[in-house]
Amino acid sequence: MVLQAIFILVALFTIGCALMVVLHRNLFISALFLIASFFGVAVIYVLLEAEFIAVAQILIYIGAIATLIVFAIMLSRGMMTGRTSPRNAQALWAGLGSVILGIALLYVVAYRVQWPVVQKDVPADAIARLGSALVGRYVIPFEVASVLLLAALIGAVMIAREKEV
Amino acid sequence: MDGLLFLIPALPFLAFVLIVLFTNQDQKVSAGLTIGATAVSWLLGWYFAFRAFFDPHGVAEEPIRLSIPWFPGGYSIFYTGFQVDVLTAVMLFMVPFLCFLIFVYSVGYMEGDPRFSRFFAYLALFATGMLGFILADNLLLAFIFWELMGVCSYLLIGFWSFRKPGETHIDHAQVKRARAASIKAFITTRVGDTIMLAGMVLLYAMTGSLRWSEILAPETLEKLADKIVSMPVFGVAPWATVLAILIFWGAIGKSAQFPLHVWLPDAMEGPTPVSALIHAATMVSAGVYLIIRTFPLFHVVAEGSNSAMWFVAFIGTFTALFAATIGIAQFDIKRVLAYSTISQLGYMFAALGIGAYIAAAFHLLMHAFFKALLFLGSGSVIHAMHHGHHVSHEHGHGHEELPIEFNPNDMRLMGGLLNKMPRTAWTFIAGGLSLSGFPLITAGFWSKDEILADAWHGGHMIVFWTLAIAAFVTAFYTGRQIFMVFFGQPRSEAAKHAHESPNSMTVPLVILAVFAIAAGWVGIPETFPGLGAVVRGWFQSLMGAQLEALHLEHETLPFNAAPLLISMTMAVGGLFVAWLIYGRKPLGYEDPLARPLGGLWQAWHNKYWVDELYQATVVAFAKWLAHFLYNFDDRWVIDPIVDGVGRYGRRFAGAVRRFIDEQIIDRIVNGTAWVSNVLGEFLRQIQTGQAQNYLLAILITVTVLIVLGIGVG
Amino acid sequence: MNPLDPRILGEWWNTFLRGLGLAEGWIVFINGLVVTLILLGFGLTSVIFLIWLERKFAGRIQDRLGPNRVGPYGLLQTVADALKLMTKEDITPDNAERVTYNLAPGLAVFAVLMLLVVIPFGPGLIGVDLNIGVLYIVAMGSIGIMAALMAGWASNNKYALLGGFRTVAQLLSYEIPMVLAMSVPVLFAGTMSMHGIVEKQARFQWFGLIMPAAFLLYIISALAENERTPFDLLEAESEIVAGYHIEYSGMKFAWFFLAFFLNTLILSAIAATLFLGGWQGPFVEQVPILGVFYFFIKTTAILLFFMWVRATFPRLRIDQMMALAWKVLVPMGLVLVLLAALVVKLPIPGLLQNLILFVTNIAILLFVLGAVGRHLRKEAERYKVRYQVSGIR
Amino acid sequence: MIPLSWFLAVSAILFVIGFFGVLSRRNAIAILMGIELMLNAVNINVLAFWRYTQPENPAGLVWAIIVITVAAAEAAVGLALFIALYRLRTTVNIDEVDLLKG
Repeated sequence: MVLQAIFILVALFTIGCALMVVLHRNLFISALFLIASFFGVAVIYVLLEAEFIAVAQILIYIGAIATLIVFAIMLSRGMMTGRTSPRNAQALWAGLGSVILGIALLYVVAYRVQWPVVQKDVPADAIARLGSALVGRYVIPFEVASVLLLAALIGAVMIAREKEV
Repeated sequence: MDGLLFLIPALPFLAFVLIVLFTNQDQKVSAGLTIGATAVSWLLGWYFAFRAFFDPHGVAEEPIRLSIPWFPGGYSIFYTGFQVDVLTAVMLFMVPFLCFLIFVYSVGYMEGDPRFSRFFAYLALFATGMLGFILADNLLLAFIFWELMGVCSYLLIGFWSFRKPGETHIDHAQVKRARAASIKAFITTRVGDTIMLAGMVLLYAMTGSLRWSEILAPETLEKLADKIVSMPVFGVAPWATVLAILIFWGAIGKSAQFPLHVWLPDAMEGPTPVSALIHAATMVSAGVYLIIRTFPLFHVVAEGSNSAMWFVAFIGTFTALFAATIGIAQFDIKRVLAYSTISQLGYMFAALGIGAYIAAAFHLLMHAFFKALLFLGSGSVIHAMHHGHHVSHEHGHGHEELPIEFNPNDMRLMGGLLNKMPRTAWTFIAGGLSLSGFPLITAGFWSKDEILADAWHGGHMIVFWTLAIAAFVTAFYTGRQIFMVFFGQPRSEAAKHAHESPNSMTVPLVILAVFAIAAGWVGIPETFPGLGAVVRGWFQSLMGAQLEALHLEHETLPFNAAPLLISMTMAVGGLFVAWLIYGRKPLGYEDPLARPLGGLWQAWHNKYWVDELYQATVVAFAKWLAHFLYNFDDRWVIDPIVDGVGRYGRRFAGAVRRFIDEQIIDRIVNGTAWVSNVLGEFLRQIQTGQAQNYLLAILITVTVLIVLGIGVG
Repeated sequence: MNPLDPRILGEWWNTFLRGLGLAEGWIVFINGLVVTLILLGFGLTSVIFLIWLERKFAGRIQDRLGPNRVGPYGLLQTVADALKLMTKEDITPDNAERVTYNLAPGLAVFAVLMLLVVIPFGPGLIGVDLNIGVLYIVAMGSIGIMAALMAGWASNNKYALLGGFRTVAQLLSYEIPMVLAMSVPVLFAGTMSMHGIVEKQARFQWFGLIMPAAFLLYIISALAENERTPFDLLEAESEIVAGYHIEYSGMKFAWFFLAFFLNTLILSAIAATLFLGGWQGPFVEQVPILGVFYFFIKTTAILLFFMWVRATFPRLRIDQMMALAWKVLVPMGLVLVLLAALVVKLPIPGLLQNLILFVTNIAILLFVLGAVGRHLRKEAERYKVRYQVSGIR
Repeated sequence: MIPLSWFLAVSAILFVIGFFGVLSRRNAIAILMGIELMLNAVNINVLAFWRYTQPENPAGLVWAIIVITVAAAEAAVGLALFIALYRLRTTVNIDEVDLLKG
């Protein structure tokens, strides 16, 4: 019961923050709500007993991605004066479509599918298993991801670098 | 040793990486890297190939494999890797060997080009693609390497698509042509590849696997043959047929079959070694290889209702004759060969279409040898013409007056080169004889005869006679080419000053000439009188092992003199007629056939106007569509509607002003305008260049699909 | 149970609660609350002492007396300062983004306070023994960056914004060597649990002694993470006035101040835990309560070292700061991690492993110091030439 | 035990919200934020299925980590692009940069 109550609170918090992210006019505030929403998602991960991912979420999403986003917002600061609308012409249609899609998805999730759920505990050595899986069975995806990161690192530096005059 | 399988494609790739990253500055090291890596791949390849040759049944039943888990997909893990069975071994005998020879040849041919290193980097990358493709043990990996070849082809066709300052050997027009040709090649083959990708996705959806050993297993094929799909327009067909035809489209694009053949002749803008390697011997035959590889999928549906085989046979036969006739009326030495390649690939598809698996593989192999030889020979000729042109200019022979513009590829300006460059000439003639199927001694004769015999034996008379006529035409244009280039008198200063090419170019020619003649002897049928007893159909029994492993029946054809004699007559007759027209008397700058044949000649010379047709239809349609959508509201719909309605409304209002309130009319007019405006705006959304609009379309589509899904199921 | 084990207190407390007839869920809840309160109380009060210590210590180094008026030895000086700050006017600039502006100081303190939970003060004395403790520390550390960014942006002041930028650049850059340094003990101990790491350092196998290079790496990056001298150019008065908290005054400024000193304390505690054996020491097995004592001794030693550095060194230039992180510390950290991973996998007895690690660490340290020294000498030479040319000596 | 469908519902809602952000915002950075929300939703889904079907198999965790990695790479490159774009055009509004030629 307590868990369920916590889940509902966290879920509402997360969804509310996410809504503010897409609705708020001020981009900086949007980004702050994004961080809050990331935090909520991290708590959801904890509720799923994936503590490692939760901490990784905080470390990477809040510590790195959100910081980068805020940084980028500050660097393109002229954009936030609010002279123009933050939304484009199709926002209404997009909203309508999103709502319908959301309702359809919720309907499917709630009524249409019987997921094969098993009642099992997360093994105590889940993180150790994750570690050996990353360098064992999933070593190729892991390596590909690291190459991707390297490429992104170099690419980002090259793109954002100011041309030497 | 099996673990080293991956090295065969990996070594050239390593060479590519090293050249691009490090040795780009040093031409010698770059060429050395590529050639060295290919040489090692060649040795490794032959090791595996000969293992298969010595134990064909064992290897066919239990291919040499190297497989690793690639990525987990749902409930299973997608394995990928390389394998060598008999079919791969046959290709593995040919591909790295040809690569090696042609790379050596390129050292001489490309000498002095400022992008020498880059050329070798691309070649190495291409070798990776081709070797990986033939070794791949599943369709997805094969497709990746297939696309890699496509990229290399694009890069190499457009190799001279820009000119560095101070480069003299290419002119502006050539640069433009190279650009257009590379884009054309890329886009045309993409059409086939996209259809093939669809086939691949469907295949995966149907079978849950893409490994050859699993999708070609008899039980899987049975399942595919039994399941029926009904489609709009095309009607009802088994899944196997649908998948086979979809995959065949990939081969049509890659092997330049009608209607996607248009890119290959233009691809001759690339350097000649590229034409030899990619656009004659290996990449274009990859399409044939793919169909040979997936042959059980084509073959599984019962004969009679098998429209996949019928389709393959039709395309192949039609292309064989179609391209051969165009070849008669070309003047560019390489274009003749290009059309000949298309035609010969058509032969192979025709063979596959009538079920002649072994004959197709045999012709594929032989064709690779003699066509590579012909291209390299033509490269040597062009090289010589280039130098001759240069020399004649330098020595003040000055401006000769030619009725046509100078072009080193133009056969009308050649002639009499036999004495100037004997090695090139004799090897070229050997290749030409092989191509035209000169009886008994040449490789081309044996492989072509095999196809014709199969067609005769199987009772496919239309196929047989079309191919026989194509054989005659082939012999004719080959003879025409040989007589125009090497015999008679030189018809330009350049031809007078031509001289033999360096050793690095002629040695590969000689080696290839040996293969172009002698390689065919391995496939002399066992039943052939006299000779057959010596060879005992070695190649046939080799491939037979592969067929048995695929659970397909394979029979030794009884000897039949009729197709043999027809084939011999066609070959010798074609050459003889060519001699009558082109060899007997000195030639001018106009083709002796052009006048008597008139319109037909024009049709051939202009390639049946297929290019123009595409320009007028496909390309124009695409442009028109773009224009249409852009202009839709502004010009054609809204303005007339608004104007018309407005005019009508005003007249109407003038007539009945007293009776009807002006407001209503105004509203109708405005409302109509508004409706058309909204409509126009909406239609304009289709092509706005803004990703968000497209995403909205995706959102709506997905939503509709999900809602429909809820409603239906 | 050993009467000198601090855990006995917990046992007693739990029996007491059960005696009151509470449900198990409530006991967990109350325990959580109590632990939180204890940690909060400890953190906040120790800061008061810490500020006094810092001022006194700096005073002594600089041959002054330091605070000596309020209370005995000036002990109540900090309390007086806190009272002053609380009663000062709380100013919010007109064009500031109010919500963010007010949230930032809270977030700064929050990020630091969260860390107290995983610090093992003694055997069994730990808020929560997370099995991913070290990763948790790193993750929480990254929240502090957001606080600085928010403060810098919301103040609507160009110096504050610049300070915010500098903070992000510095903290992000030094987070990487810090994580690398922290992963060396993690690799060696084979666990990310703080308690587990301490337990692996029994019998003076302190990781700081085995791997001095990693320890030094951690200390340097901790200095930077804490925005302490010589890395305090984020609030360099002479350049950007006071960095991201320029507009803050009164209580909100006090929050930043609090976060700063709390961070110092916690970074020292983490250093003591990861590298100096935490509560390990002689006779801890017999008298577990001694562990708390050892832990505080070690923490205080590191604290004093930090203060010593602050009182002694001038600050770096921003380019020097970045260069140090990316060109020296990150490569060094990578090498150290690789080294530790290799040695751990060597099939040799533990003592030999320690020896190899020690020797190689010293070698790496010497090499790095040598390289940096050579570079600096060259740079100094260049400057000398330049000044001679321009006539300045 | 919290029912699986609750997690899926939260994930679905988060995904739709993120998608709405992607579709409706003009600012490229805001679009990126929408994408991040969508990726988070995906991760919730992945982890929920991991927890409720195969908690002993680390595949779900691996997948989640790779999603996070990709998100980080994407954010870095995306933001670098936007900064370059801002420098070039002084705008990061996506509907003002619909030309292929600069």
